Amino acid sequence: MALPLETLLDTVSARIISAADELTALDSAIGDADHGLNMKRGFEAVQADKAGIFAKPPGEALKAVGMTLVMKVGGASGPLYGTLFMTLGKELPENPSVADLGRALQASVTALKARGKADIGNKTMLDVLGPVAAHLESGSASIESVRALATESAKATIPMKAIRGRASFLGDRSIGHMDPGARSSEIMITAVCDVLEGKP
Amino acid sequence: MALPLETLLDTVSARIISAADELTALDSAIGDADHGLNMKRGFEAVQADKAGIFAKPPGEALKAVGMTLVMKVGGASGPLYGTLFMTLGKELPENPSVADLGRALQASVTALKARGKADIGNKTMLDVLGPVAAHLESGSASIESVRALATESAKATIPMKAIRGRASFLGDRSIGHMDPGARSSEIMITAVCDVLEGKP
Amino acid sequence: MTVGIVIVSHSPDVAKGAADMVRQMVGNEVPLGFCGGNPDGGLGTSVEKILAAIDAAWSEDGIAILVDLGGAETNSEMAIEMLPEERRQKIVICNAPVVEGAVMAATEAWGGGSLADVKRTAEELSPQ
Amino acid sequence: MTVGIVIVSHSPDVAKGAADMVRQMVGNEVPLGFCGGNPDGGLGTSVEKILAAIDAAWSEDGIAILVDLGGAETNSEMAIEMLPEERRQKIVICNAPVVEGAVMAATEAWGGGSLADVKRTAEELSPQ
Ligand SMILES: Nc1ncnc2c1ncn2[C@@H]1O[C@H](COP(=O)(O)OP(=O)(O)O)[C@@H](O)[C@H]1O
Ligand SMILES: Nc1ncnc2c1ncn2[C@@H]1O[C@H](COP(=O)(O)OP(=O)(O)O)[C@@H](O)[C@H]1O
Ligand SMILES: [Mg+2]
Ligand SMILES: [Mg+2]
Ligand SMILES: [Mg+2]
Ligand SMILES: [Mg+2]
Repeated sequence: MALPLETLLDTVSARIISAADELTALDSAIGDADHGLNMKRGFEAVQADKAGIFAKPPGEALKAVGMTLVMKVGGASGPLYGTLFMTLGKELPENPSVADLGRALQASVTALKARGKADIGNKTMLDVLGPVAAHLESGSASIESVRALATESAKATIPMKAIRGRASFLGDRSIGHMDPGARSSEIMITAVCDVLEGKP
Repeated sequence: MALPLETLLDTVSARIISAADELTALDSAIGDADHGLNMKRGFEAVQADKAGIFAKPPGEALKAVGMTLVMKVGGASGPLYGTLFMTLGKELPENPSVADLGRALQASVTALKARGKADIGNKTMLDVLGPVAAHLESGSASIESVRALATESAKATIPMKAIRGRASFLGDRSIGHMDPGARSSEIMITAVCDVLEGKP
Repeated sequence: MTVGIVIVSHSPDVAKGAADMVRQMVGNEVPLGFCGGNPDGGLGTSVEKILAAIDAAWSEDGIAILVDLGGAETNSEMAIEMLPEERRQKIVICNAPVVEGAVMAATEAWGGGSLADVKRTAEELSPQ
Repeated sequence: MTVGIVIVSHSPDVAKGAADMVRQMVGNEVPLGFCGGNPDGGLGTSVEKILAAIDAAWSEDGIAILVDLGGAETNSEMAIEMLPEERRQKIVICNAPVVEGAVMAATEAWGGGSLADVKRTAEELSPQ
């Protein structure tokens, strides 16, 4: 399928920007209360840069989004989501199949693990991105199942103990709260599902 | 002997204050270039406080000098020299013999070791104060021999490797420089010798 | 139970910045004091300022002090000794880096950790 | 041989104060760069500022970067990867506290230590 990149990016940006307070509140419970601010700064910069970004071919456009996030987010999530978009830009073919999407997201997850020195189960964005990538790769994914998995995976970070990121400073006290990065990943994946389903 | 406390303190203060640049230069080679500034600040405060200090009996006056140094010096040398003067104030009898001076200085050295978690041979003021205290206690001390020992002991810190204080950050590179605190101790002891010999 | 945190740096800027980082992490729920600079305001530490910072952060559950280099520790020890015995026994100096340790210690204090917990957290979790 | 030192903190004040402490210890003989704050100036770090600090401290003998918490390290790693290969291989991030490590690292650099010496000194001598 041909990805409606611009609509995707607009929707992801809008959803993240309007969820800023929620994301910051989640980060306030187990971190430094800036995840929403950081992500908002990043996606506002992406929006401000849209003309430049979409002057490029799709792969390069995604890389440019990643670079903007790297430069503007200002928190650990900047290089992490930046790496995600840059890897997608490198890995996605022109008209990707669902399996292609899965492979590209899986490659991003691998790069993100290296960037964060983190793994699945550490109570991070990886706990949403990892399962979704695996599910897409499995070949049995529907928009509905992806959306459900993203939501479920974000929720599944609540009982986890944080091993990476600021929340790890809390040790056992990080248990009982959703990871802010897991939630922002859920929001982005949901936004993509909605667009692909034609309801942005 | 009755100690001419006020003359002693004036002379020590004057000598330290006029050696400030030299002490700072020594600290610049193996530290943070503030020992002279610190000691000057401390002894200027002592001088400013003289009326209050000498309204007290000798022991209390010495303790007050120590407290002023503690509050005003602003470097590690503040609590260290402060402890020295406070211990002298506690330990010195009214009309001390040379042996009494030795015992009181030895007690100060013990307190100073605890305060600095340091020992003789670490390239600090202790490498002057320690030998001088032991020499005074030995019973064979003359003003001449004390003065010579102080000078010699300060010089003997040159080949030492610093184990305590900022100079220890330099490791082997601290070798070849006189310890600033050893030099300020030498200056104070020399000043005391000069006063007791009647040449301030 | 909320232990208080005191930050003692040679630099007033470091002390203030570390305090900002602590506040960002734990808000105003953890008692916090900080100071830096010698009595003239230059780089160094001041027993008087340390005593004021301890006072500002005072908690009956205890105070964990974070210091940077040599003189900050010596001056903090001196300050503690000048306090009355019932305060003295409730204060510890952490063997931890001043900035990272302050954030860690404050996070543990915010979670309700005891003084021993706070000290251990700062000393264990801080980068070496 | 003089290795350059770069200080990266979440707080611009911490970065500036740590740089002051370094300067007090080693004067202007050690190349030094420092930065703190996210792209808006709030607490956080910025790849752009880190790149500028590396540039300011650049030495062909190498650069040792001191960071405080998580994001400072991740953003510093990202910054390094954006540099050309011949620069990248001359930069290390020290596993040491930002303030104490910067003073130690700079002292070793001032004494002529190699990049490996500087890194080791910061990592060994810093309080844990
Ligand atoms: N080392 C890491 N590996 C993977 N994800 C991480 C790591 N550190 C943080 N994160 C993710 O980033 C989120 C926090 O992002 P943000 O608050 O913007 O940055 P910061 O932690 O620097 O303030 C966390 O909720 C987590 O999902
Ligand atoms: N832990 C210590 N034990 C004994 N003496 C010390 C210690 N630390 C520093 N000194 C002495 O103090 C001197 C430095 O004093 P000063 O420069 O005023 O303080 P700072 O080191 O805090 O800048 C050193 O030269 C040394 O003689
Ligand atoms: Mg955050
Ligand atoms: Mg942050
Ligand atoms: Mg000094
Ligand atoms: Mg000093």
